[in-house]
Amino acid sequence: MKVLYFARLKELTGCEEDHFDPPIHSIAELIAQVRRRYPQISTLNLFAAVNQTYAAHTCLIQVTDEIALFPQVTGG
Amino acid sequence: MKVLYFARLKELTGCEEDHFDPPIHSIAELIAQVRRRYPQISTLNLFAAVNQTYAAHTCLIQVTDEIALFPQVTGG
Amino acid sequence: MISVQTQDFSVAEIYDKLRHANPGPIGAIALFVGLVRDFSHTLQLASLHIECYPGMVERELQRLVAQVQQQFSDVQQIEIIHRIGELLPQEQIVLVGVSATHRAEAFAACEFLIDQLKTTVPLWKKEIRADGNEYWIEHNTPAREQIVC
Amino acid sequence: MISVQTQDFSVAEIYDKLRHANPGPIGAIALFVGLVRDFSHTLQLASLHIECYPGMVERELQRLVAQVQQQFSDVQQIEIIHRIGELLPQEQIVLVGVSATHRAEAFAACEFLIDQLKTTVPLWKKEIRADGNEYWIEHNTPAREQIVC
Repeated sequence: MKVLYFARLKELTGCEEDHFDPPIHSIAELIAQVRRRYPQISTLNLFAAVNQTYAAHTCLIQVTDEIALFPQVTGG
Repeated sequence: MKVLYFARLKELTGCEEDHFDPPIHSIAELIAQVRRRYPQISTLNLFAAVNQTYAAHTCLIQVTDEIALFPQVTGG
Repeated sequence: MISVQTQDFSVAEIYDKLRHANPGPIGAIALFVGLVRDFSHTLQLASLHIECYPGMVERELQRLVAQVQQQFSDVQQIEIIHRIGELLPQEQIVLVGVSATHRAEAFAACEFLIDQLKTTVPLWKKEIRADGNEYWIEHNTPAREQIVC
Repeated sequence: MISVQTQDFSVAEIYDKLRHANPGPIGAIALFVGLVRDFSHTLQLASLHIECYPGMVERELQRLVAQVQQQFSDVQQIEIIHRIGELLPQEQIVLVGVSATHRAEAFAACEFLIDQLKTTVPLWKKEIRADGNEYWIEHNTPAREQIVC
């Protein structure tokens, strides 16, 4: 399962595209795995998008989805 | 005593500068005389300025003051 | 900083003034421009005549600027231009521009200035219709009954 | 209507677009520009790095525009530009412009757009200091904990 990282999450993990073995059913499960792999992101509040739309942590996901994780946005 | 008129008050009275015989002690007294002279302005709500500053109808006036009367402002 | 004028104005020029006056702490610029609406299909507006009380109009605008500088400590620079004379549909009437450190104060000060301008600055508008009839605009907002001496 | 770009933008050009798109009923134009603050005397800011999520950034901006067009019926035209990449102090970051029939809606829509942009559109800022240290900006406004799927 492919996951995109942005901003500080990309910097702390050192990659902009990451891969996890299925099955991963929800954003919450995915985030748990990401946090296990990268303990250095423990202080980072994470937001998720599925197919370029904001997704709650309870949102179910499939391998064909475009999944992205990132910290609080700070544009403007 | 010299009085300046602006906008619709100037149009209805037909003059931009008017004169009244002293003694006139307050804006209220002045407005009463203006309304007697020009019955056609009866529907017009009047505002006053003394020396280019808004003045209440109770404001006392002198012949040396620059006195102006005008309707509600509508700029912007 | 303030101007009451018959000629048109350039938004680009005023924006550049706001941007480059004391630029260090400026993080936000809010601009408002009022235009002559063109409802020619219904109202047949031929032009707008704008009159002012010379002298007092500048004093009231300066008083407004001073009030904003006191009330909004975040504000850096203020520009106000108001046109007088005959204006055609779609022409620019008024510009209010504010630069500030943060956006909330830039918006608040800009909106405060145009709201106050419309209720206290001695300017008056008359609509001239295509049929030759003329109508003074009666009020922008509910008229204020009492103003302290 | 919306653009996410590395190159700078011209406020004059965008103002002209707002003014001349469907000009008939337009009586008010509100513009907001955000700039890189230059606190070089204290913070030694060398530059600002702005990153986006390509694709989603445009989708979120379009969603915002659609939301404003639905909520503010008076609004005629909306322009949003946000820059990405490396920006120097005093450079322009973002522009939000709205044309409307009346001023209250122009201001309200403009402020709503920039407030929403700062809390929902996938853009991130990092400060690069003169000493080489880098700091991601943590949040513009209190972080939202929950977003509906």
